[in-house]
Amino acid sequence: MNPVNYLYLAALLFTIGAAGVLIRRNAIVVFMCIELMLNACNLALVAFSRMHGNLDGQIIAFFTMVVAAAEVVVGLAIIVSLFRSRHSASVDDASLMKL
Amino acid sequence: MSFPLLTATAALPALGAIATAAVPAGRRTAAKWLALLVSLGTLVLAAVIAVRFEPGGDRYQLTESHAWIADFGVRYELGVDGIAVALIALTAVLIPVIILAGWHDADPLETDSQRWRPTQGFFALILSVEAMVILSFEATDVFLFYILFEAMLIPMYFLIGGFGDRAAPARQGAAATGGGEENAAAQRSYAAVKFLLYNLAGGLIMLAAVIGLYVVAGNFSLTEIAEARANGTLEMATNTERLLFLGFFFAFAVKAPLWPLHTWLPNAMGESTAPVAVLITAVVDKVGTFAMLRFCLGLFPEASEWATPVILALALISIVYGALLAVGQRDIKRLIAYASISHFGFIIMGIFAMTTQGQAGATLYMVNHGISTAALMLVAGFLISRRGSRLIADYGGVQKVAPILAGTFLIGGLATLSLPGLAPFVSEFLVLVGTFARYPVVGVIATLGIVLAALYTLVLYQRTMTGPVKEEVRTLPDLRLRELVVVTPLIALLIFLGVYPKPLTDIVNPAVEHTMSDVQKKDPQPEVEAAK
Amino acid sequence: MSALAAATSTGEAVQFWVLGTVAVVGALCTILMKKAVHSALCLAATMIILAVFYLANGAYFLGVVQIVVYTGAIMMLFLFVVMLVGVTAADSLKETLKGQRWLAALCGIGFGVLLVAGIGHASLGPGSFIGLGEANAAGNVDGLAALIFTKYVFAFEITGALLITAVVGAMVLTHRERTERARTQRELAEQRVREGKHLPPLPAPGVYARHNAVDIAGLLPDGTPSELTVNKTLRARGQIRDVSREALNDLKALERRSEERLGRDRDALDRDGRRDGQEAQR
Amino acid sequence: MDNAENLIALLVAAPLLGAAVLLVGGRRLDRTGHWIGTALAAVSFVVAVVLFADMLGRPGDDRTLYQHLFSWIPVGGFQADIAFQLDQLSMTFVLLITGVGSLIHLYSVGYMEHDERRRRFFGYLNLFLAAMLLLVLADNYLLLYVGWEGVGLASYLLIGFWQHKPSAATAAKKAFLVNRVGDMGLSIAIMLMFTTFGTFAFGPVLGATGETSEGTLTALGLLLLLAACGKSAQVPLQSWLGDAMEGPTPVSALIHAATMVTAGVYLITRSGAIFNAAPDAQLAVVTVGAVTLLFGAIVGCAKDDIKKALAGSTMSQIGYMILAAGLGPIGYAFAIMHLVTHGFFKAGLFLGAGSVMHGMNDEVDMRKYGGLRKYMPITFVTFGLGYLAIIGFPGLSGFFSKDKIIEAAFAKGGTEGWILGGAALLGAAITAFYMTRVMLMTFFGEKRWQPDDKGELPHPHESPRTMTIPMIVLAFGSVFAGGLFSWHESFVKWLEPVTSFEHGHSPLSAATVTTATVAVMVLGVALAYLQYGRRPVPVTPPRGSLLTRAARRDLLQDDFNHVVLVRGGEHLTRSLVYVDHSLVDGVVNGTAASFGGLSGRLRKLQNGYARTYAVTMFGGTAVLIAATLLMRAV
Repeated sequence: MNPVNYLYLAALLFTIGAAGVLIRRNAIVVFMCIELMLNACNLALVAFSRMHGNLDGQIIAFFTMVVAAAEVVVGLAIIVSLFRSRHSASVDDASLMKL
Repeated sequence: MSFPLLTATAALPALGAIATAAVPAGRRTAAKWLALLVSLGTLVLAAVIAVRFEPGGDRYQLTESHAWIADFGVRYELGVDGIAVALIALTAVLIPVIILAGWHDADPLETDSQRWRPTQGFFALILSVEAMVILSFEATDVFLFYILFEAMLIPMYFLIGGFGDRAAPARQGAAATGGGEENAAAQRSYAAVKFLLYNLAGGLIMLAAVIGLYVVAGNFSLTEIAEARANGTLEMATNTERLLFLGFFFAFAVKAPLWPLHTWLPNAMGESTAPVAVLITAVVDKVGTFAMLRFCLGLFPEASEWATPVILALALISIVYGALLAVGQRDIKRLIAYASISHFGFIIMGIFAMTTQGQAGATLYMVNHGISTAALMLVAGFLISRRGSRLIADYGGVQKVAPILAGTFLIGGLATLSLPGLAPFVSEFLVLVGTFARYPVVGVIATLGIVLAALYTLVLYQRTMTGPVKEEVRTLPDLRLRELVVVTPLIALLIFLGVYPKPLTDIVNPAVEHTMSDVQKKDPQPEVEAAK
Repeated sequence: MSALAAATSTGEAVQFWVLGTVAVVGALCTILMKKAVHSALCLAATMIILAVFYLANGAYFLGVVQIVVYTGAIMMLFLFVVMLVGVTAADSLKETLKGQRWLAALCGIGFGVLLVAGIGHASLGPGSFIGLGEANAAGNVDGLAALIFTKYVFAFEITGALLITAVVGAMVLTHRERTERARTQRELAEQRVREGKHLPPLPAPGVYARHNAVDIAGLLPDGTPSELTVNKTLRARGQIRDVSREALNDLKALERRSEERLGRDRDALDRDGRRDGQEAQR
Repeated sequence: MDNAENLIALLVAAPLLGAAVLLVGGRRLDRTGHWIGTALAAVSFVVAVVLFADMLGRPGDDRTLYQHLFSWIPVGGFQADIAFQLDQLSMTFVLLITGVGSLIHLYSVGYMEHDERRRRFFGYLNLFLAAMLLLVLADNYLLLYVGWEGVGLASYLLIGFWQHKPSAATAAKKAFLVNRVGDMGLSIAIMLMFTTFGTFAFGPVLGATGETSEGTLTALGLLLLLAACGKSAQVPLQSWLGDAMEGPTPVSALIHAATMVTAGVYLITRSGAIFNAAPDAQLAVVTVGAVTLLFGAIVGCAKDDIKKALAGSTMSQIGYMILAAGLGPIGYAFAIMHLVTHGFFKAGLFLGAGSVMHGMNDEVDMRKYGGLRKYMPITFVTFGLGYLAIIGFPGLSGFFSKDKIIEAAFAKGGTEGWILGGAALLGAAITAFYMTRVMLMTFFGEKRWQPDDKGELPHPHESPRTMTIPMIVLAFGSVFAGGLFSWHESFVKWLEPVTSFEHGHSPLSAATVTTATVAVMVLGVALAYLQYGRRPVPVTPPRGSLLTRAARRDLLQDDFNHVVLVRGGEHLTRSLVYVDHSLVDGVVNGTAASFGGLSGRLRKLQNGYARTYAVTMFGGTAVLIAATLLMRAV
């Protein structure tokens, strides 16, 4: 098997995650989709790491995880406080950016 | 290193502006006096420039040069020729007059909140405009000039939009709907935005041309580029030169303003207070015509010659069209604005006639038009502030109740129609002679302008000042001492420069000869001598 | 392990195809499940599979971290939030934005195709894989550590700062500041006495044989519901169920059914019963 | 006197000083202002007499004085100087202007006695004197132009002196505007001189006419004629003069009869060298002169307003002068001679008319006069002498000067000569008719006085001495000037060094012409007597013939102006205002509005839903990737 298939898999997962972000309204699910996209990236990085024979790709994937953790913490906090004030976790309800 | 006189002349009003803005809210009178003193100090410095300037000396004198943005060859380069000296003197004379004329224009209304400090702002803005205008007359670096040319718009925008004519809402129907004040505010902000958009559009096109010039020439120094062009080390492709010329000219034509880019001027002048209107037309707009003479002709002589027929045609249209529209106006200030458009047509015509008389005349015209329009506009402003209306139809018989006001108004009007003996005649005739010498037909058609000028001026005077005294104007007071102090120096200058313009021509002539040699033109020979 | 090289073994191929399929299905379920809890579980499954793939690719440390951090911590955090927001809340999958789904599909497919095309275009043959044999020679964790504490030490320090910031941020976001001192029990009691409005404890909500719920108001002796018996919050949200009429109607219906069954005084009852029935229907 | 030329500037300076003092001085000069003004006018006259005496003391070809004050506008080849030239022609004018001017100052002291703005009036009069003297003393065309416009300004101020009357303000504006049209001609002429000769000083320009093409000279001549038409109220720019009678009567006498309106004659005579070399231009000049002399005369016949009748007469008499000036060297001297005699008798007539109005509560309608000779004897006598002078009664001033012009017109030769001479003769007859009409309606017949606005009947009385003395002096001039000038052709010889002179060769003998002139004069008087002396004059004007009605309206020339120029101009400006607002501004505002509309549409894309933005971002990323791939593929 060609290890490139990992990359194809990563691309597929990433696309699915992106589509999820676009079609789901529940902020939590949207957030999960973002995590999925990050994971897909990580998979690609790991595969690249193997491809190039050095560990820098894994380091970057590692950092991505750290950042993802931080992001999840803050993001979920935001969702919680949003839910408190609006009693809803729908991203469509927060359409205050419109003029 | 001698004393940086040019920098000081611009820096004094700039510092004055900051100081005036910093005066506490309660000390309005102190702010006014501070502004007046600063402007008088600037006048003294301008006089020193005029004295130290040697007409027979180098082309650019009192030069200063410092590195500024070294990576792009931008330098802080100053220097004055005779034309710049004349215009700096004009600016320095007019600003104290404007400040004194606008003494009460920015007093806070009772409805204004205590924290809002309109008075300080008004005078600080005027001083900042003075600083930028003077520096733009001095700048010999294209980039420096461009920055000033654009930066001027900011204070002007606030002066037009923020300090409009409080006497405005006597328009028809405004009183009935009770929306007079809001209506006036809306028109004012329309005027300010229009002013800004027109000039910004011009400025952006100029920016492109400035960058283009840098790409072609490699630096921004007017003197270096002109020299390189003259001795052939800097060749420009014909089309490049023409495009660059158009970029510069467009910006200046908006500022000047030339038909059909003129429509911002009547709005801006109509909606702003009379002193600000004078500031627009007598001071700031002069930067446009000055820049045509210095940059368009100096940097792109061949393109200038290429564009001359079109520009002359536009100038001619401006002259006749502005005058005809002035005749049709019902609003005193708009009438004066259209008259100014007509006069700017003369100035541009003189510049592009490419004769000594035309260009010297155009330079004198800039100075004289500044003084005469200031006189007419400021007296009109005094009149309007008394009655609270800008409509000509609201006046009549003022001569009877306020003879001094009417007399000064008439003198301003006569100057506007270029009566011999007053300064504008000298310049207008020079422009006409200069144009006629090269383009007889253009000269003859432009002469129509003097008939139309008489028409709109006298119609204005007749409708406002003569005839039976209208009930509403019966109690108008005559000019007060402050207002007389404003008008008297202007009238004295009009008469002096009309009878003895030699001091001015002595300064301007060498500069004009330099410009003529830039464009490699010689005056046409008289027929009789040519025959010999 | 160190033999992990460019070429992949058949075992790995089998593993890839089986687990890869599961991962894709999990991902699809994540975005298609109605309930957030299901989505979270599906995602967790996908992540575990990814952890396996990391291991397969020689990223042993990452594989473990993936399980510990992602599936262990992050997904649990998700579940906690889902619980806070409400487990039962099922999303409607009906699209409300016009054209959104079409655009999303178009973009998604286009993007995917482009990515795949890009990867394919990059001409990465099996031979281009160098493999981690050399890099992992001293052990994967040692290799990573050597890099993290030398080349990437600065970035590593910054991630520390990032995490601290995130923690503080989460606290700030979810923490609710008291704007005034909380009143003590005593103060509240004294206030009640002072106002003299309702000294005894509030009555309990209605308690019936079939219902034992806080959202049903207790009935006063005349059969009308008492406002005092239900929680203020529920009242404000309008989530009170009014059962006062319901009970009477039920009683009436019961009576009628028993009458019918017993067949007594049909005519007279017909009138009444029909009238009552109509009322009940209303 | 050695340095007489230094006095020239004083001629101009004295009245200029007066104007400045009176206009700036303010109310504190109200009581003495008129005497200051009169005194300074008199100073000017005295200086003029001194210079005249000095000039007579020198030989004929060395009488020209030059004074160079300072360089005015030096720009390249364009060198304009403030410099004066006093020769015999200027001297004649200077004496006329200062002399008549001083008399009219004196007259105004009485006439304007009750006007609260009298100080200002004298300031304007002094300003006029200064400008007029500048006009005739200038040694170059540009300085002449300054004076030319200066008198226009003074005329504007004085016609509109009673500004509270809308008619006066309108008349003043009209006068200035029509004059400006003429001034356009003069300014273009100066430009043409500059491009042709490189200068516009009299000496070099007039000396170099031989070196330039006739086409240029014809153009110059026509432009100068246009200027002269404006200033001297000649057809087609004559319409302002009648309205100008709105000004106070001394103004009409000084400016609109004796001096300013004759500036056109001065200009043409001064530029004689140009016209001599341009026959086509000369033809235009004589045509204008002949047409105007008839036009003015016909208008004068129909007007009931005494001042407007006299204004028509002025127009007509200046027509004679222009005609004479257009005849070339055979006519210049006679043009100037008629100008001077006309200055005397027409000023006298106007002052007489002013005196009548003064006594008749400012009534100007002659139909409401009648029988005034008993009440105003001095006025009657002086007016009568002026009347006899203007109709050319043998022995009086007008006879000598007009007769010479008619003779010269015939001497033009050929068909032209006959036509011009005939027109001049006809004009003489009509002059006699309308002046007799004025005389009869005013001083003879029964009283037709009407109560004024306040219901009071006028009480005619003789005017105060300050008014009668000038009238008497002018009457002397009207009687004797002509004879004095014709004595041994003294006037012609005096002017000859400047204007050159040659005797015309008339197809008719001098005696024949004189006889004919007297005959038509008698005919005119007789006709007028038949119509106005024998029959009572109705107070309300009869309907009259078509020609009368047209003449009352200035032969419809004003109506033509109104319809074509005023209405047309109004429509033009109104449509231009519309164009400016809708088209020029509309294009800009339209662009702005379309941008506004576009952004309004685009704004709807910003619906606030984060997911929509996400789609956009995602799509954008896809496009970027596509572009990258494409670039790499290429």
